[in-house]
Amino acid sequence: MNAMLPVNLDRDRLRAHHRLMWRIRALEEVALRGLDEKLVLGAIHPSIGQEAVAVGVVAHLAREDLLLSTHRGHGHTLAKGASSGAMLRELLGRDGGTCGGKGGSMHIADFGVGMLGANGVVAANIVIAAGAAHAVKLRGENRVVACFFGDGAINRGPFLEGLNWAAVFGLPVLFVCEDNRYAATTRTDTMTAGPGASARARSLGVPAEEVDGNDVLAVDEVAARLVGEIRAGGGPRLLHAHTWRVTGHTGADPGAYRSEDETRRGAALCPIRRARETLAIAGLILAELDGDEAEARREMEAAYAEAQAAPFPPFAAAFSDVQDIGAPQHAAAA
Amino acid sequence: MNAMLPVNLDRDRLRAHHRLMWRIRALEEVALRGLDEKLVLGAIHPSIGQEAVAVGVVAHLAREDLLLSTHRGHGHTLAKGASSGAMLRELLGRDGGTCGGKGGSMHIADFGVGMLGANGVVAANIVIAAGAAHAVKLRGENRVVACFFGDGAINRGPFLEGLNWAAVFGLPVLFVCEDNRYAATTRTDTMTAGPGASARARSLGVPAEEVDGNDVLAVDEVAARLVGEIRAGGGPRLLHAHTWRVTGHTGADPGAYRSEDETRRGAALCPIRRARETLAIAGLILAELDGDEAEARREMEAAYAEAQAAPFPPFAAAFSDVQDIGAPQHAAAA
Amino acid sequence: MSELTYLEAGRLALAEEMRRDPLVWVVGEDLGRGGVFGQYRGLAAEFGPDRISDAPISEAAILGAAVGAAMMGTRPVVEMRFSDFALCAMDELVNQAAKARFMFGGQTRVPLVVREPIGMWRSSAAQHSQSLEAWYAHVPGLVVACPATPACNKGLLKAAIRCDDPVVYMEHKGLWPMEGEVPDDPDFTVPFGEARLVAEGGEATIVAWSAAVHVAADAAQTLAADGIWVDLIDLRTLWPWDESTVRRSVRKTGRLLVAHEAVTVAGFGAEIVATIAEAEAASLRAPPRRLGSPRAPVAYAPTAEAALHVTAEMIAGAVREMVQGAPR
Amino acid sequence: MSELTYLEAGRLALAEEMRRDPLVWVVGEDLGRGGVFGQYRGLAAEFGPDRISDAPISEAAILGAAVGAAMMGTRPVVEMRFSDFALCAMDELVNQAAKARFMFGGQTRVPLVVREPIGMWRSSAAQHSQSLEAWYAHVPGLVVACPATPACNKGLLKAAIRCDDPVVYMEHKGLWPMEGEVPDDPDFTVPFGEARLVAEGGEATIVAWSAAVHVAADAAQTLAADGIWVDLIDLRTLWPWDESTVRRSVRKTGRLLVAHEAVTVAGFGAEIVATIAEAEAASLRAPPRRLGSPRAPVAYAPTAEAALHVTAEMIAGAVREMVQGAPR
Ligand SMILES: Cc1ncc(C[n+]2csc(CCOP(=O)(O)OP(=O)(O)O)c2C)c(N)n1
Ligand SMILES: Cc1ncc(C[n+]2csc(CCOP(=O)(O)OP(=O)(O)O)c2C)c(N)n1
Ligand SMILES: [Mg+2]
Ligand SMILES: [Mg+2]
Repeated sequence: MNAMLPVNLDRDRLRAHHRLMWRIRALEEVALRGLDEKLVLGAIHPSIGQEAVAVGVVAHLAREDLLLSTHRGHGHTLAKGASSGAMLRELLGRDGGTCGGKGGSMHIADFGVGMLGANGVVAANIVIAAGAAHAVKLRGENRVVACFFGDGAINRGPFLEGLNWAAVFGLPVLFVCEDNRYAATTRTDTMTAGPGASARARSLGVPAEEVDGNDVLAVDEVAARLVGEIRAGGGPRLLHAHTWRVTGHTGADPGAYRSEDETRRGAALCPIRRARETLAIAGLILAELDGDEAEARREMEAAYAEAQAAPFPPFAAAFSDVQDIGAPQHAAAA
Repeated sequence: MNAMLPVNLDRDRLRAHHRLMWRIRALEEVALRGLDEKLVLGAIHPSIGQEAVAVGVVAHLAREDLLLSTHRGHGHTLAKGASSGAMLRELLGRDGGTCGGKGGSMHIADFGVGMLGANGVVAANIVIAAGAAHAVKLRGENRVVACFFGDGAINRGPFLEGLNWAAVFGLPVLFVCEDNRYAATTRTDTMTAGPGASARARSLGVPAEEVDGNDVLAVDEVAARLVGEIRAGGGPRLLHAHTWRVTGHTGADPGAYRSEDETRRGAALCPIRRARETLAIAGLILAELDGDEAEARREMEAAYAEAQAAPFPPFAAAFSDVQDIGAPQHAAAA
Repeated sequence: MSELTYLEAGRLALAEEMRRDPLVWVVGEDLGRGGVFGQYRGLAAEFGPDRISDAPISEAAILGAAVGAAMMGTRPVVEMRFSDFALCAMDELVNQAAKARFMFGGQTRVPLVVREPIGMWRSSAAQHSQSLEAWYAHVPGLVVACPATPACNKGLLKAAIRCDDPVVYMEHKGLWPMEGEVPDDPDFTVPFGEARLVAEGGEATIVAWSAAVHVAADAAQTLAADGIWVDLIDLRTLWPWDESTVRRSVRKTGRLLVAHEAVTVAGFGAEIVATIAEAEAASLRAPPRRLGSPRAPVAYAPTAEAALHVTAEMIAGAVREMVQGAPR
Repeated sequence: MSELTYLEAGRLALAEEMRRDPLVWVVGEDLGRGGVFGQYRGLAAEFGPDRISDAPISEAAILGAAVGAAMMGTRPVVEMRFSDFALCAMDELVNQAAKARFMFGGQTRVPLVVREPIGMWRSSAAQHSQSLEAWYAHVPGLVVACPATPACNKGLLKAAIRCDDPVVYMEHKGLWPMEGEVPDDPDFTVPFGEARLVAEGGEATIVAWSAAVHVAADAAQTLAADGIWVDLIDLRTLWPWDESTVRRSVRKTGRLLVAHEAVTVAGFGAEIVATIAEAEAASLRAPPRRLGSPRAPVAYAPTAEAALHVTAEMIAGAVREMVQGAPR
């Protein structure tokens, strides 16, 4: 660890990032326990180790800005302002979840805070994000759309189609490639040709930057610049953030396909630990920083307990929100 | 026209190109007449003006090499060695057509000469070509696959997926982007962001070159190099050929969306005229070169007449070649 | 009332809705020059290139972007050119557009219209001729419309644009030049799920939609000349479909024939026949029947293409057999 | 005979066919580590990474490349992970794989197998739960298989790999751990279009496939306890489907119930009921019936997911009503 402090360190800002990263991690650790306890029902994809990307980017989004995510979307969602209570209710499939229990982890969304949905189909959110930005432009609004996806997603066609679209129409989208070097069990460098996300983006007319995605201040800084350029009408940008997922691909995956060495080095990159060390050097007392963790854990434990107390959605929820005309008819509840 | 001769001009080779370009043009001019005469049935997409790309590239393919094409595939097909007679029968929807009259212009194919099909879906051939090359590699064969597509096709997802695939697996494919500046009625530069096909290819790990696609010798030369690299096991390459379609998008399209100026300048680029001028400077007598045209026209007129005499496929053809098990059952011919 | 073609009726519907609601916009390839069939001719001049927007050849992005734009409160109309090309955007249509409202628990709506011209037309061969309306009827969240006349093309397209859920809107390529009376009222819409009675008679019920309605109408005329009068029902929308009108007719006639251009196997005719067999078994005086395409791709050669057509003769013949109790 | 799970039976089938024919190869995401459900575990070690090939997350390229490789004489088996993701490759499957043989006039064949795991499974929600087998049955050129048991998963997968036409091969995710006796004979295959009689009885015919077969088998047991004996037919393949076995049974029982997990509307049950209504009207002693999912996306919450399930009680209840002539 370099004992030097970043010039112009904004201690309060980093402290806020530290808190938010802890909230994300605590939420996901509770969710993983929920999986063990068979209260979280479907697959979940934790972003433990990747929190800095969500936090550093979303720091530059206002509430009216928009965000689209992937299967690995808890961090983005919480950072955008969703309530941990509603999120955990959603993961437990309960009434009062962000999607009324109908979506679960993979479709978590909170339109009230501009979080337009996680997505179960890799790269599908890229073209949808372009479209959300298209509407922003058509309506003459001043909003930025952030679209997160993984390094595996850049091998799907919608990556090309969505970036080209955003560039052709000059749309306000920040594409964020969270490059954790793996797509499920596959090392992405074995299945990805060429120099990677940034080069692909540039070839599609989208200026791109790379960043150490485990350094929340670095992410914060470059995101500031890119979001600023987008807000100034510069069209889309791509941020290629190098990071590492500490857990397996899903909550059920031990991640045994990664070498011990790789796993050890990855864990050492922990963005929360890095933020903590910087804050300590900057003079914060560790007990206070421990307090951030403790507070986050308290919040999530309470949310988890409260979610368990919430009822499952009623039978009729299966048939609502499908469509107005031609909605499913069903016999009275069984 | 530059009166200088290319160094090391191979007169015989250029003469052969001249002949083949005339055969392509004559075939398509006859096909256009067939459209007027309501003998050619479906839409056709002439490649008039673009003949040099087909001829210069296919000159480097052996019979056992493979080729996949688009809706604008007559030139590639004839260059690969299909018979003009079978092609015109196909365009007229007759028995004895390359596809027995079942495919027509948009699905013209001659597997006997390694021409694996035109395709009615833009960019769909790109992934299929990658797969044909995948089979070549799996079987340890020594074949090159050439895959032609337009400048509009680089905005579809399969362009990214197919090039990445070919590069990841190190497959012997020459991707050829025939850039005629339009996709149907749309100027592609208005709908394509970034620096274009070559840059996109390079970002996907596919080395690329650009060429004046109306200069058959230039195409010939760069194709020689690229095909050589591919045959040497170098993996895929992309050739970005700048050209111009003289006709409308389809036989029925007057092309009125293009400016007069653009049309005039495009027509001046005629690759056949350029080859002819070079040959004349190199000492060939014009009457001989006129003979190439006349001979080509004679061939195609004869093929056209012969195609008209061929019967339509029988009623039962509608039900054959569907599938072995679960094939359609039909009442006896109506 | 004005005499318009099916194509012009669609264009007028779109123009009227665009005038009415500034949030309606259209996106697809070549629209600035009128679209591949001229359905958009002149609209770019009136509404400008942002609202009649060209698109790259990126079907997945066209539809996917429309999903995002619809979720953000605009009302995109998407042109797919040939319904066959919508297969390049099937994730966007079926996994995204159709499910977003539900899977996000009602937080959003996806008011988009996907125009997907269907049908066999002038030797267009296997990749430009399909009619996959049955697929969409099978997908929760989608509305499916298949107009058969100029008036319906105006009224249904307007209803589709006003609908808050995604609508798959399937015009038939063979009907573009068809002329007919079209109401001038800018608030004329055709409600989804209400069939149109094309002909009335007591001896059999023919159900059809899209171009097959006109083939069936020819058959009905032939039959009438023979003294066999039928109910001919133009379903107009497949989801929702007008089950009660069909059932009422079958209760009267006791005989049901469904005719469509799509492949018979697992076509939407199966849904109608199955529904009637379940619900109106007691009314049926003859086994119900379906006429559709054999399960074969569409060939280029006219002889082979024609082998897949459901003809007026086939329809009339089938009805005659049903009425006369002839063995099949 | 060996006792194997449905998953192991599929893996064994693949291994045997790969040993038998060096032109068989497999491609999909994560296969080198066994695939998402472990269906490929150990195969990379035996066959190497060229024949058990990883793939980028490029569904269109996976399927499209398989089309090209199949046309060039290899026999690719493609893994789509969840059938829902096949929607990202629908052009490649429906416009290319299914049509190439026909539209090129028989010059080529596309002997590929697409494995598309289907079905509701452990709160997988709207994008990981679909059963779209009816779509594929509607597409000329495709064969559609939906195995319900370990033995069928072995025999049908082997038949699929040996088939010279594209096969959509739909395993049910809920069946992976199911155990059963599986023939050891490496030439054991299950022919397409031959149904399996699961239970025999004279009072009604139940037709099902995939996981619904087991739900129906439970129902058949309940019914048997009440003295109601039914024919339970496991269709095994939907295209071709064994019409003659179903008709023979219906001629005997006079009653038909089709049960499937997919959405009822325009599901394949409609095809079966329609066919029987057309062809066996005289044999039917009660109106035929279908049980399937309401037309709604699949929810995450177990209460709402369960609301879409066809249960053994529903099947038994429907048969009882049919047998006792109760009003619906
Ligand atoms: C189209 C599609 N193909 C495959 C999958 C299965 N899948 C879910 S996540 C995943 C890996 C994604 O990798 P990456 O994009 O790098 O994101 P990460 O999981 O690393 O965050 C895969 C293959 C899917 N959901 N959608
Ligand atoms: C997926 C798909 N979208 C749209 C079309 C309609 N279409 C046929 S050719 C064409 C233009 C193609 O342009 P380009 O790739 O530049 O090839 P060119 O016609 O110029 O040779 C279009 C849009 C299609 N066939 N397939
Ligand atoms: Mg990753
Ligand atoms: Mg072009």
